[in-house]
Amino acid sequence: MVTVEFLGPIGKAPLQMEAATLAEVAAKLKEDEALVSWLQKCAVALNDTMVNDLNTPLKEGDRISILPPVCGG
Amino acid sequence: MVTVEFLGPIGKAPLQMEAATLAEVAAKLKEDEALVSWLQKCAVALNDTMVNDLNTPLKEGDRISILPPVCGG
Amino acid sequence: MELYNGPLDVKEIFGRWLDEEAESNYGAYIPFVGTIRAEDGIDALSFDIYEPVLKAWFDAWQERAKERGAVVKMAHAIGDVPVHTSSYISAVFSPKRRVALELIDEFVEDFKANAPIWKYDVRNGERIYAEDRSTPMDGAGLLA
Amino acid sequence: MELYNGPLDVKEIFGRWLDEEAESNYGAYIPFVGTIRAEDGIDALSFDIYEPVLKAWFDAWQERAKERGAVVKMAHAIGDVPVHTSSYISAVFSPKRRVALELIDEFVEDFKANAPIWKYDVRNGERIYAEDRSTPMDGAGLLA
Repeated sequence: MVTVEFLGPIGKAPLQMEAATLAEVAAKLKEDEALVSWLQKCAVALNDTMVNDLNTPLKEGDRISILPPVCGG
Repeated sequence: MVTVEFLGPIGKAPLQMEAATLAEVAAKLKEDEALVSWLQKCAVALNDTMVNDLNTPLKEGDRISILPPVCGG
Repeated sequence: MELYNGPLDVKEIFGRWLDEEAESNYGAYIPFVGTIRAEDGIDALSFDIYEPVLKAWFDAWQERAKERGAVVKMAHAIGDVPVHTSSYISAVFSPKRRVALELIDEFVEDFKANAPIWKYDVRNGERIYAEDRSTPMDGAGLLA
Repeated sequence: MELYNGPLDVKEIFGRWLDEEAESNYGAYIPFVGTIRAEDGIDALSFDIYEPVLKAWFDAWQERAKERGAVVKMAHAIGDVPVHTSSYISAVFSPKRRVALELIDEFVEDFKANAPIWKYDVRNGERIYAEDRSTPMDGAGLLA
């Protein structure tokens, strides 16, 4: 199981799912229509490190963060 | 009569002279060999306004300032 | 990196950073102070921060600054920050002015683009995500 | 524009400028603080200033900043400024960060090139013109 958490304004409780890669996470998240428009503009962190590769392998207990558009300052 | 003053590190007392233009001031200053190397790198103000034209006409009482290379901050 | 609940004490932070580097022999110190503007009828802005990723972002910048002989510092507010108070201070110290002027620009711009901080307008007690002013982070869209 | 005999009280100046613009609705405040570095065995740097031309230079900058919706401020030391104390602070306030970041760079660089200020190294009580670090002003050589 991995955990997917939704940061800032997304306002959605964390999900737990079985997934071997980020591509599998993507497929599962897209089943929720409300998330599709967020996913287009969100970046992704794996265990608090930003990631850029859908083939990134996942292991038990991994934590995936979904980061919507930012505006600090 | 106009007055020529030498600012900062030049360390020279002001001069008074008759001159109708800045070109005439330049000619008189160049008679002093010690000034020649300064003049190459000095900018000029007339009554505290920076000037760039040798033909600038002068009038009685004008004050010409010779400004050597700067380094504020 | 310093995070505070509510507005920053700008003078305290500026002065303390100055003191921290008083003997470090840096010739240039450039802080950037961000203050909440009164506009569009807002009472305040409000901020969420994801601290672990912000810390990683800041640590990477600290390394980048070090390679150029410089130091960066940063403070940000969490939660509500009323109009005309400050939410953000960053700063660069470096031996020479050119590096400091270039770094503060790069540091502040990358902060705006990639620091994991979310901004909300606060109007009549309501907190509304400032979506139109927000920027997708580098790598956004990976899961789309 | 503020001129002081000896080192600047950096915290006082920073804080006072902050207070002066507290209600002006500027979103960005960027000061640049210049501090005397210990190098080449100097005890201090020392400065001569020609105030009338500096004032004209500063007033022209104030106008330029105004056209971009911004404000510039400046303080400089006259006479001796010991190592690790500050001789120079300039600052930009503007509604938005981009203008502030660009203006502080232009303002500080033009200051270095054209503010009528002369710098001397102070070593063992002797005051030596920092000729090698000095720049001829725009229009230099007119009388050569």
